[in-house]
Amino acid sequence: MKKKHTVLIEGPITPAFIADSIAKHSSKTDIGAHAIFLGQIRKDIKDNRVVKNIEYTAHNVMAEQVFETIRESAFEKYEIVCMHIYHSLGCVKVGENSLFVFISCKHRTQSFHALEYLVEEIKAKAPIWKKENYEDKTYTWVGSEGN
Amino acid sequence: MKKKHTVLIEGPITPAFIADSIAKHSSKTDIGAHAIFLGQIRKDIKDNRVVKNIEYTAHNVMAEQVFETIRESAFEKYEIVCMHIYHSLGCVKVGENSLFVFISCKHRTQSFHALEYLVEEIKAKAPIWKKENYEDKTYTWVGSEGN
Amino acid sequence: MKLNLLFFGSLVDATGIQKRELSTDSLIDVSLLNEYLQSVFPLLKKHKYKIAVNQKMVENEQELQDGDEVAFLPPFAGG
Amino acid sequence: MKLNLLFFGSLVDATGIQKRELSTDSLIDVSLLNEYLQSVFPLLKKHKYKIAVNQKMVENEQELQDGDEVAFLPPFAGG
Repeated sequence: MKKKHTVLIEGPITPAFIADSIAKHSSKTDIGAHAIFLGQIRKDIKDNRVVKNIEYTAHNVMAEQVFETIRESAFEKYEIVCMHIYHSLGCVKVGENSLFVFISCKHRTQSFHALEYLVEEIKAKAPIWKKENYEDKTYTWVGSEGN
Repeated sequence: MKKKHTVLIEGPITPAFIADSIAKHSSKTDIGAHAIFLGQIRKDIKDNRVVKNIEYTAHNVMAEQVFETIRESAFEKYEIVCMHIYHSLGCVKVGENSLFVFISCKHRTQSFHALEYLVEEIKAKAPIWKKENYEDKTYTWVGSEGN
Repeated sequence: MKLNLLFFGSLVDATGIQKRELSTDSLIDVSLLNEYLQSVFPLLKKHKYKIAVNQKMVENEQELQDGDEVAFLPPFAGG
Repeated sequence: MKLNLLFFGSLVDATGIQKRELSTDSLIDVSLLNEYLQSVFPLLKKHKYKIAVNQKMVENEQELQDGDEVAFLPPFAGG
């Protein structure tokens, strides 16, 4: 029976959540290296408008399937002991984190490469969209600008 | 005046310490990507002996200087917003973490490369030694085997 | 047949719709459906998007069947 | 002159010393000091190590001065 992994979580990924994830790995004593990526919301300024928060939406069912496919491909390509991916849905404010990729390997080299691979795959393939809300109450759909 | 960074800390690097480090970055709103490496103590078995803990010692003064040099070289090579390195001294048990490298960049690509660079530099250049203690009370100095 | 249409991201603004059921007997493939929707929502033509049927990316020739979910996906922007 | 000797890692076992002050007028460079220590602690010869004077890695020819810290460093194993 296949274990179900839920990637999408409502709201920001908090430091406490990350700490809890790390702590859970202390019993996995074949792990020697963890590599973690966190995506944080930048206070960018675009055309004089200051980013206030980002609202994430996804095709949830499809996204979970895509994340599962990405996971499987990473397990095939790299020697990974375990892997966790979390992505926010809904509103994430400037300074908060919206993506948490957590790879654990026996040795370090694989962990770096797997980390970069996973983040790039997620950015390219996960059906997730972000609406960048500015402090002046205007917004932009990121990646669809100029359409 | 140059800011002093202290890398060496007594005992394991805890999940709470890591969470606290992450949380402190929420006010740095030019950061878009964090890349983190954690070194965890594996329960390796060597010649039928099971690893219980690792005792780290360092040439502290020299190590802090080396870490500072490594930091500076990373800032020169990569576009990094901020960088933190922590390494344990003393006893770190199986499943606990002994190295914490935390890089924050505006964009993700630089963060992956800087992370790998830093960890490799630390492994190669920091005057730190580890005594691997086994459950049967024997030990080995790692890297000096067979001498 | 009945189709379940889903619009995401900027396409929600372009169509004013997130989710809608459509009954049709003539829109038998993705290409025909897409042309129809572009005529109803002219703003769609100004957007880049791909189409997924039942969570799989498809090409225009893909035939449609009763109960299919057809999702309109602008460029992804996760992370 | 006085030298402050420091031994690390496996060299602590090889010499039984972590830290020791040494008074000498003849051991004027790293090479001579190293030869002397290898004669006192024959186990040292079985170990690979580098030498740092005042926290800088040095070669054998490096001259020694009063008050120098001379550290004996086996292969690093941080992380």
